[in-house]
Amino acid sequence: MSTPTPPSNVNVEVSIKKEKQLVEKMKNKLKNKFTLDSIKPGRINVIVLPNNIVEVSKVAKSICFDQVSSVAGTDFPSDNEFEVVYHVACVSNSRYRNIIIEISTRIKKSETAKPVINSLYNVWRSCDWHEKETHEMLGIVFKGNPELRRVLLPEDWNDIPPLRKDYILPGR
Amino acid sequence: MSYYFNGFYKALRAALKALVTKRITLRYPDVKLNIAPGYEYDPKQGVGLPGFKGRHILFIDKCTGCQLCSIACENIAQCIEMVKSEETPSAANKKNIFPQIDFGNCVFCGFCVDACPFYAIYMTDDYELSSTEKSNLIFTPKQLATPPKRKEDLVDIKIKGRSAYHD
Amino acid sequence: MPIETFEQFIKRILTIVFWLLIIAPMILAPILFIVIESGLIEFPINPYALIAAPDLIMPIQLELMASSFFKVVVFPGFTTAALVATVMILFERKFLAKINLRVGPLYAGKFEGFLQPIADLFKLISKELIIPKKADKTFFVAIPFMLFAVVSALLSVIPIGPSTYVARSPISLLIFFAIMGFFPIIVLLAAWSSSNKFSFIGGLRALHQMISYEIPLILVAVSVVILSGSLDLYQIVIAQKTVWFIIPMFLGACIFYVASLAELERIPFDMPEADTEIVAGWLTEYSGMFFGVIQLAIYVKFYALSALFTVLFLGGWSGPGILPPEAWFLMKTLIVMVFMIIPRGFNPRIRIDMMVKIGWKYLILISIINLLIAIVAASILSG
Amino acid sequence: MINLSVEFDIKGKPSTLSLSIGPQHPGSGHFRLIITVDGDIITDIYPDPGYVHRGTEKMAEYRDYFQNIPHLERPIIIDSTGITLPFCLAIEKLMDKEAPPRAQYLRIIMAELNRIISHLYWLGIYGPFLGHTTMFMWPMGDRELFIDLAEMIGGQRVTFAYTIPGGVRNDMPENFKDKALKIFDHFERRLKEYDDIFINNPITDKRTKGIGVVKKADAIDIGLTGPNLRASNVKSDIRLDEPYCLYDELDIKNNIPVLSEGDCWARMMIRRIELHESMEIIKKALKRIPDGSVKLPFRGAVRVPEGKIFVRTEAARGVMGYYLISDGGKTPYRVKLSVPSFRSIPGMPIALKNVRIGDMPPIYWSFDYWPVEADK
Repeated sequence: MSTPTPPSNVNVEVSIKKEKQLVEKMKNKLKNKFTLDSIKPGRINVIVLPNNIVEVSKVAKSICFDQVSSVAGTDFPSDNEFEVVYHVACVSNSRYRNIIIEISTRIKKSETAKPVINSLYNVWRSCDWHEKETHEMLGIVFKGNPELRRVLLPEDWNDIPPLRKDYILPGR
Repeated sequence: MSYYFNGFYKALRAALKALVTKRITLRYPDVKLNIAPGYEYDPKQGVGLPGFKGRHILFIDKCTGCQLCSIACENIAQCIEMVKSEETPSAANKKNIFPQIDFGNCVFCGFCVDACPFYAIYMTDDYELSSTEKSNLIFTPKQLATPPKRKEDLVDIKIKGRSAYHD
Repeated sequence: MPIETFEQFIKRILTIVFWLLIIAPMILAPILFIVIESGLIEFPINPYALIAAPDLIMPIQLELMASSFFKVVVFPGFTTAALVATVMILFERKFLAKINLRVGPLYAGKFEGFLQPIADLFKLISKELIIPKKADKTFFVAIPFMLFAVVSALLSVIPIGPSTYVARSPISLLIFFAIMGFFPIIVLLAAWSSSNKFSFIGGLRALHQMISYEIPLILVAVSVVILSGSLDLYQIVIAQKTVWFIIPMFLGACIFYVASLAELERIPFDMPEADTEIVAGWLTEYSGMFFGVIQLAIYVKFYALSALFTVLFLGGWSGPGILPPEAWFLMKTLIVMVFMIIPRGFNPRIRIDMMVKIGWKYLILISIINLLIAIVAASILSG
Repeated sequence: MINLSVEFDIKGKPSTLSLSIGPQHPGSGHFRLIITVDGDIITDIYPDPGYVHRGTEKMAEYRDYFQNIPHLERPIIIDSTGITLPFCLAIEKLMDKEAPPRAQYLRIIMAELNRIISHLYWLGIYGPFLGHTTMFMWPMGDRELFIDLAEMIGGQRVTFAYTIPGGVRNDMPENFKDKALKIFDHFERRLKEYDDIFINNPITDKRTKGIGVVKKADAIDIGLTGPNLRASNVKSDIRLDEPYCLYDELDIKNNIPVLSEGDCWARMMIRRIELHESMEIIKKALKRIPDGSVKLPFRGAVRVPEGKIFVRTEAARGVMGYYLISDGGKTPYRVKLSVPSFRSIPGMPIALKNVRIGDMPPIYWSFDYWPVEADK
């Protein structure tokens, strides 16, 4: 059986050249409003504070990232936080089509208020339906989204948002 | 104008050609499709042998009652239950427990076959399991051990000229 | 015995009919005997004498067959048309199945599912008749019968043989189109009384379609009138002794063909019952035998328009004397019907605005050109 | 007595009628489009998904990585390789392993077969949505040929559970190549007849050209993917942009069709061409497929190291993305599916604006919207 050879470090350096350029561009415009988490071939992971997310994403859009592939919300009860990740792809520019920027942010949970984050609807219209879904699955309110309505859950859903970790599937 | 005539003429021609084309319909209960024999798994090599994933067959003399198939089915269909079976004594299986499969829940993914290290459970090409009662779909170890009936009137798909047909 | 196959179902029905036939005389015969023997009611003929001497009943039967009731209801009226239509339904299903590369009806009857129409009939009879709660019940229930009556009337003016016709009138062509004018109204009533949005849209579509396609239909018929010099369908057939009108007026026949497709709501003109758009159009709320009757009426209308095509363009019953003229007529009509079925095999549905455009813009224009052709042809034919 | 809820406005505004297309309508799936019509023109569209939501993402958190395979293919069974493949790739990437090349080729073959099966299903529904009965029966009949092919490898007719983390379940049978080439030859001929009877039919042309237009800027902006995006003049295909499964060895640059119209017709043609091109890709893959093992020696429950990854592949309907978070345990911590059907919902209000009711079914179905996939 032939075991695949792991990619050597030289190749990795070459393959993330474009990504590094893009991060440089963003850094020039934003100074230190975001922290770079990791760069892998085709993936740029940046962490931003909830307050900066609109600004960072505007810059990301101005570079080349123009289509939201997915908005993923995750519940981290151990950190008492929600994570919201926007996976934004580049579609119009063929040079950067293999790159996805992952703009992730973390919102503190609180007992009383709903978690609120600024919606990126005005930056990318494509995140509209993903935000709706995240809203009802995790209860995160996207401020600025024109219509945060119930999309997938039944109309008479009375429980807590189902993708939170403290919601246990019936029978489990 | 010629665009319309040409288009309609070609469409009409294609439709009329179909009148002399053999039909693909398989007249199922009268004839049956010739399919590959059942899916098997070779635990030594670690790969399966391609085949049809129909109902399972249990080799009583090989089954040790280790429950690995039942564990593999957990969270998938949860249709394999280990039951004590007096009808099927086996030297390899001291506790005499064998899998019993509820085909009302089974999704025929074949992961139980992949899980068995003793070549004891395979799948067959038997897909005619329907029953008017749900309880009839629960196959006891003895039922699982019986090989499926040989099918007759098997047909293959044939491609000849413009038509593909079962014959 | 549970009913599992179609044969068992038929057998069960036949058993019931058989026992009814046995039991009913056993109960009815003594009653009749008492009534007749007591002289309470005067019968023209003694029924028991009829059984003994069947030749006595023949004059009555002949008289019945000569009556206009028989003509309207049985031959050449509704029943004949319904039989032809039923054969056509079966043929259409098998034919389309062939084009679709599938089998079609197969299990009802030993040979290629030829009993399928009967199976359909039994199925439709056994279905529940659902009347929507908000429907206008009077109209909703009346529509199938109205359609039934109108298509019967439509058939009455068509002569299918030199002496086989229900009614002959010097203006029978005009009568035919006058009766056809009822259809849009009935369809709209059906749609409105169903109290369903999809029905309503379907009804409006049907109204648009029938009105815009009746004009070319009538214009072509007028050109035939110019050629034959008569509004009487009988005379039109007689006038085609020398040459069938399809030869001088091929263009007109084509327009008539297209317009009747639209009039019959057949693909590619089936917008009023476009299933993926508006469920089933004006038929949405009809179920069971109501639906069956409407469908039968639509197919009888299909027969009637094909028969009109035969009369106007294919020389009616004329043909070599090896077959009776009625057989020639029915054969020609069947061929026309087959031609009307073929487009369903390879065409998608057109859109309502395209339909209206074709109707008003092109067909009317071409049918006026056809009128000119008819005038020229008339002058040539007459000498 | 009669309530057709026609809103007549005395101020002379146009009267409108609101229609519920679905969830029980011959022209919809398990999905509702509430449309408002003014006469025959649709003025307002309100998509309402969610009738078949099952909580796939939540349920995936309770299953281990192998048990998730039969589970995750449920949302879209006619494209089951398309939806399980990125999941397997994500696990392999997190474990920093790569499946053997033969397995990668088998995955390509299976994914492209599934693309054909899915597109034929789509074409089979698109026909009756335009009122063409024959176009329902022909693709559905010919689809059987490809299902037979897929069954030879996968052992099942729709839900194969074929790709697993670390490779594929089994090798392909020996007679697969001959049978596949024979069937492809036959189907090429059939495709020409499809062209004659339906795709080049003048009425189909008239009905689909120029309606339901989604312009390039809009298509990118609202997030359309896959064939829908390629019909709007964007050459975006993950097989090309970010090759996975050794697609880069196959030189598929010319096998990705792009059309510029962005209308119903273009979305139809893209899929029609892809039917052909997918067969070409399988032929290329069958030529180049190397010998060797088909599976890494994983057994039982795999332990995936801690980490996050976003993997996307090109399924039949477009970009299938998985965001997988592992906490090192037996089961995934979070599985987020970004499915193409869900992303085509916002395309409908744009494409359906100001068209006639009759154009609603073909436009709706031209997006190849699969409600179960969108609702997850």
